[in-house]
Amino acid sequence: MRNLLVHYGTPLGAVTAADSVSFSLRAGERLGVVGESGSGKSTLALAILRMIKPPGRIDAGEVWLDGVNLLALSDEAMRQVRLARIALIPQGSMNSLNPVMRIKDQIADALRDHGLAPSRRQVEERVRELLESVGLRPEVADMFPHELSGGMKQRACIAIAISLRPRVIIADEPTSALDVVVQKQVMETLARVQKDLGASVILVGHDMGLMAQFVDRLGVMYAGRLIEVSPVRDIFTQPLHPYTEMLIASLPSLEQKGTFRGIPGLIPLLRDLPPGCAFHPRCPHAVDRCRAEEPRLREIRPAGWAACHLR
Amino acid sequence: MVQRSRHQRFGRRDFIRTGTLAAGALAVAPALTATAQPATAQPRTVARNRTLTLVWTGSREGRWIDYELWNPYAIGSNHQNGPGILYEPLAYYSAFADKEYLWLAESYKYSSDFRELTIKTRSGIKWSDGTPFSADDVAYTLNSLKELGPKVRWGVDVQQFMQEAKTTAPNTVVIKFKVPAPRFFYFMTYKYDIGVYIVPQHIFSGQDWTTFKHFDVAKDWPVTTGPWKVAFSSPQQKVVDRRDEWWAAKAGLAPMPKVERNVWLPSAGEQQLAQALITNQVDFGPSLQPATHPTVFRQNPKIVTHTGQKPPYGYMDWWPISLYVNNEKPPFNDKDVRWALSYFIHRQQIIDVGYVGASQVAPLPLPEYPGLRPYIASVKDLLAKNNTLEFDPKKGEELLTRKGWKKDGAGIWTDAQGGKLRLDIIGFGASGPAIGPVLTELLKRQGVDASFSLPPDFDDRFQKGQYTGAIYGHGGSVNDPYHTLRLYQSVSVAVPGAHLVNFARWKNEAYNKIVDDVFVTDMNNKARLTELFHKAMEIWIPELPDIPLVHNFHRIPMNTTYWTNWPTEQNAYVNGAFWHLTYAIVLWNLQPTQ
Amino acid sequence: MRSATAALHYVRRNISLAVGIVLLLALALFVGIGHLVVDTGKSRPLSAPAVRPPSAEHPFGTDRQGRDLLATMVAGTPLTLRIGFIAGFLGVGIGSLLGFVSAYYRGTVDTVIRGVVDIGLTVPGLLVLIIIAVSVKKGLTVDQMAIIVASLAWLNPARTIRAQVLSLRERGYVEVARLSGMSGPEIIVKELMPNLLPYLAATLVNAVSSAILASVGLEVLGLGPIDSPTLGMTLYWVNFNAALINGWWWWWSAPLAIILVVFLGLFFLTVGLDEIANPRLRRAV
Amino acid sequence: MRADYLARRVGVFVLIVWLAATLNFFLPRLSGQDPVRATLLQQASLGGHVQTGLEAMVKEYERRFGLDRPLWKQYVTYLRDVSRFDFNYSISSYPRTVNSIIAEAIPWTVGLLGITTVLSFTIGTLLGALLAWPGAPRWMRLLMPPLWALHAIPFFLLGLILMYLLAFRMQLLPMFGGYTAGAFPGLTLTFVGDVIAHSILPALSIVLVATGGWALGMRGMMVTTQGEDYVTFAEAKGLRRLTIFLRYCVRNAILPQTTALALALGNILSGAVLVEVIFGYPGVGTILFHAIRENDHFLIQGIVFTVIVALGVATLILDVLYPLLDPRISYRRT
Repeated sequence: MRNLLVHYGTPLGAVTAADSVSFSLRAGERLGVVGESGSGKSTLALAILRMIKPPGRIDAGEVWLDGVNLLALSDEAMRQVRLARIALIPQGSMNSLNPVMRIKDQIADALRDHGLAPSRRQVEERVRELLESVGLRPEVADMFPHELSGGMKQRACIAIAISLRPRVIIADEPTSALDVVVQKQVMETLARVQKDLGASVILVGHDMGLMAQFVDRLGVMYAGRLIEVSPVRDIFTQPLHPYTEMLIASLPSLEQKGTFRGIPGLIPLLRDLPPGCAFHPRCPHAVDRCRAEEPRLREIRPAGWAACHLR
Repeated sequence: MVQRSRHQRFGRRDFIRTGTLAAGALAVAPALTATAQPATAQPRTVARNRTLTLVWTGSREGRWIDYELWNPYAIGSNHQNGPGILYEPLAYYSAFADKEYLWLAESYKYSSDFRELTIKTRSGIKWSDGTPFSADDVAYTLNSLKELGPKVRWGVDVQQFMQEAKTTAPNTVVIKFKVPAPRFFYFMTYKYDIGVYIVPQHIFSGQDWTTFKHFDVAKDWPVTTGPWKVAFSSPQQKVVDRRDEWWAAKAGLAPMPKVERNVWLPSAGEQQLAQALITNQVDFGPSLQPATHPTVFRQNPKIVTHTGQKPPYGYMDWWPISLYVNNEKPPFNDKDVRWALSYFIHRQQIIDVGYVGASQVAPLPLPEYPGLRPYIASVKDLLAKNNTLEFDPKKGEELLTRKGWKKDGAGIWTDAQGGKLRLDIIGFGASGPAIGPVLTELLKRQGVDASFSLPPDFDDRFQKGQYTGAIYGHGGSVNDPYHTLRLYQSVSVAVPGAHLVNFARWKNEAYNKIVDDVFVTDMNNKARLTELFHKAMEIWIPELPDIPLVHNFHRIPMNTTYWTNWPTEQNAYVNGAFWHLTYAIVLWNLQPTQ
Repeated sequence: MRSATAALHYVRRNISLAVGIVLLLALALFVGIGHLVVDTGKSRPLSAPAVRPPSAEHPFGTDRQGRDLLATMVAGTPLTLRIGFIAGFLGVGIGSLLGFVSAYYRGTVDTVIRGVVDIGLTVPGLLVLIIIAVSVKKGLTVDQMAIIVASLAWLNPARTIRAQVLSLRERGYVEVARLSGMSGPEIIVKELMPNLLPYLAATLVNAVSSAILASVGLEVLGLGPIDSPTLGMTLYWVNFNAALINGWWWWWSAPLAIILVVFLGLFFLTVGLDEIANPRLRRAV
Repeated sequence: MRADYLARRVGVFVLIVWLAATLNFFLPRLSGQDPVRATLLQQASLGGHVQTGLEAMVKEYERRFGLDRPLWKQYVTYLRDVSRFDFNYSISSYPRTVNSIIAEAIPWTVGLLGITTVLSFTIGTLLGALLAWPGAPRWMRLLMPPLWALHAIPFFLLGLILMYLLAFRMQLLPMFGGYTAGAFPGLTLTFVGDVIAHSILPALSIVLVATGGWALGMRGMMVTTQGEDYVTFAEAKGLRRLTIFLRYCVRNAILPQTTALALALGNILSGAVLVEVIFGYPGVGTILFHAIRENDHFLIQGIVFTVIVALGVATLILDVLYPLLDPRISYRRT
């Protein structure tokens, strides 16, 4: 992915939700993306799927998958790519399933719309297989979403996501609304199916603890920009960007699951970004250059990238 | 729940399928029910130029609600809506020709004290089912009315006067009265909306008159003596066809009507009526607004009225319109206040604005008909002294000022106690909206705090005296002054249990006595009647119980495309209201043009 | 100043709101300037020659009873709006009070209020209106007309506002307010009301427009204040005098045009307010 | 569980019907008007002659209709009669029964309003759905303002304008009534065509106004639905636009519309009094108008009761069937 630029048109002018975001993903790799809410991480997930809704739009950039630039594909071709090559496990699984359709129908229509229209019996069989692979009983196929628990729903979503054996799975805060035990089960399920498929995973979220356990590499986003990408171990031991540093410092402890706590200052409004480094008003180390010039993401140490003038 | 949800698979689709079916069924429902309503055979076809189609407002919101009711005595029934031409009377009276047509009766004679009436009926009359008509039918009709009293129409009127009716021979019926009743035969005679319908004893006896409908096309019901039969009846139309057997034609009393079919359509409003007249769909209809007539003439020159195509586009009704004030409520119990109001009203403006000039002022609450003209002429002297038509605000102001009224800061008349001269006028029908706003404005300009409204319960308020002012007419005399005079009678010695239609709630002992005298006077003793009328008016005019305004006109459009010889000014054989009981006379006279 | 420009900006984006405001402003201008320039006394009968088409002297023409129609429109439009506003305000006032109380307190109060509303909605409106019209023994005034219309105008607001409050009261901040010891009325006024304001405004505009509709309907049927030159009464006279077929087009086109402007204006205002209350709608216009 | 639910729903239904029936028993009597007198007087006024026996007749028929008895006795009789669906005689058209009058009018109203309601619902919902769908052709957007404008015009005003244009000026359609005056009902093509021709004007005025309403409602629901997570997820599933549109947006957005449709269908009996009155359509609306004007207690009670029952039944059916449409709603909830 290179130089992705996403704008949102608002009544008061365009807003840059993602700017010059670049990274690469290897087959079978698990990449995490963290950031505060509004930092552009969900936008990133949607952008990869080319699902940015008007008034937002992707202005520039390339998303390469197996030698194909997704952003250059026709709408129809892109539609075929979704689920078949890149699948999404949605945030807020509570509402991600159509409440008035049976689970199996929600799996079946994905199969059908990707040109796989096998017989009814084959569909049922495939559905059972998929449900089994995420650890759900076959009866679930005939149920409606409201008859399932949160964890079951999320597993159903995973079942849908893997139904066409995608190369990349984007999981957008897949566990945000679940309790710890269920969270763990779901993540285990996700890890298992990923392994079975040999797919890469982009895990979007703000739970550092979860990231630490699950991903290989971690990207940090701030104000629509990717400010650091490093192997997960490196990030926790030696963060490169001051923001990452503060982020990690704010965790109660590494072993415990935790979320962000007090970083001084406010997240800047996307439509009203400060000049220079977007983080400088909150950065304790800010120098004049930070206020004037926007830093670029560069490799600071092997496999460790950051966008900071101070490094 | 999990288990159950599996059984619902079929549900939604079934639901949608049923819904679609139901929607389809809905589409044809009106057509089907309209068909199913009267399960009778289709009536035969009658050519348009032998059909007389009329529109009448006796319907409600565009539909006949009484289409099954052909028993004219049931209270829901109304002779205006069709039954009027089916049942024949003992006699007809045309006020315009001032002529009586003895009909089922051949002759009648009162005893000298007017306590007994002997009627001879014609022979050779047959009911439509072939049964011979006889005096028994007359006696049966009258005795039943007496017995049923308030349960049926006209029952009380008969009950008040009649002791009994008895047949003394097949064609003779003798009626004994409780009190002298010199107007009983006249009462039974068809004119305007009053008259007794003679019904067949062999059909009606044993039936409950209050609920009997007398309608069955298959049985050729209703059974009547007239030349008509009901061919079809529904909320949308009543079709009455000619019967080819009619005693009166055989007897040479009247020509067989040329009209072969009468269609009564419910009224849908003035615009629809005008439209239908222009396109010759309709031959005869209820009054149009005076301003609409020229529009209709312009588009269909074949339409005429009583006065051709000239104003007032109609004939004078028996219903002169007054401004009623409640004589029981101060300050309107004061005749000077009533007279002041009269002087305040510029009647010609009401005519000019309310009726585009197409009307006529009314000095008295009587129509100026041939039979009444002598009486009206006889009170000229009284009207000269107290001109009921005079517009002279000065005189009105004088009257009020003399009684201690003063105009307040806002120019409103106020009495000594500070009470305003407030007159809340109510109205209804066509006369209310036509007159009300203009009248109110005229009174306001003279300092009367007047208002106008059209309450839905006008009749109720008016009859119970829950009003201060009202616009209403007088359904009284057409040839004999008694009927108008009695409208102001507050009590009667001569007629025990007489009703009160004294809407103005005016009371005058001397007047009451005079009207009682009129009541027992022979209708033909015109000299005596004129004398009594003058005496009554000597009281009435200075008192002015209600304030006469204008005459009412029936501006009936008549279409000469298919039919001619309509009742008009030049040819005034009868008044042209087809809803009146004399419509039969019009039907005798109409001639086809094609 | 800044907020004013912001508001202006917003209005420019919210086309419906703009259209509604422009239409109603135009009407207000018409009435306002009319009252200065035109003698509204000419809306009484006998003040002009009868049935004249528009001319320099009578720009809107005159009617059968000699009313100048321009004067009638100038005098009548505010009367019709007055009926609408009185009835609308009363209706929404009573309706929202009941709606708030019903939804906030639930339980028996709710059952009773909801029952009353449900049953009230079964009564044919015309019946109630005629019964009240009948019991007014004097000539009906414009304000009485408004109250008659208001007698039914509270039912629908009560129902819809109740539903809105029901969904709101489950929100977190209401819970927080309750836990922090705020009293019921306080929560209703401080927490619920402000959040429902755009919705209430839309409901109000809606209620005003239905009230005008009801009053015009009654008036066309002849059940209105005969004496007053309201728009509905003007249409009643149009109908009574068969102006349509007599070709007196100016007589009905003026009130019709004004009624259309009123309804369209109010309608676009509601749509605009809806967009504020429910920003998602904005997108798809 | 289901039987329980049904029993409870029916119980609530009966309670509502009873209360509403009670209210509608007392309301017409509140006006203090005497329907017998009003009817007789109105007839008399038509002819300009007030009959001698009027006062006595009023008394006689008040007794016959039981209107002279104490109110509570009348009420008890009323409840008994109503429970048997017997509404007694009509006061204003005695001796016709209320039932026969209503039976005559219902098919017309159900036909006209049933069709127009279903039609405007279908068109409106479809339009509303398309209007909210980004994939819809651009010209569809142009439909929105006229739809809105039409929706803002009251039924009867639009009816009058249409009548003037189509029936009066162009003379394309009949102005008034259920079928041509002088035509005899029969199951012939001409007659059915005639009935349909007569229904076009009133139908058009209803459809034009109501369609806008349904479209607006549907559009609002669609916009809300499109923001739902499951629609986003459906898109991420790579579904076709049409699939998402039909199965994820329309299918869900239509649910509240369906509720409204059921209520609208339940309400059709009393829904369009003015339209029916203006076009002289021989339906329940004109009868109700007539009954109210004449203060015909029994006829009012009969019609209102029928309307309440129709509405109640519609709601009941909806409540029972709704879970089929929306699996989230279970039978256990009221």
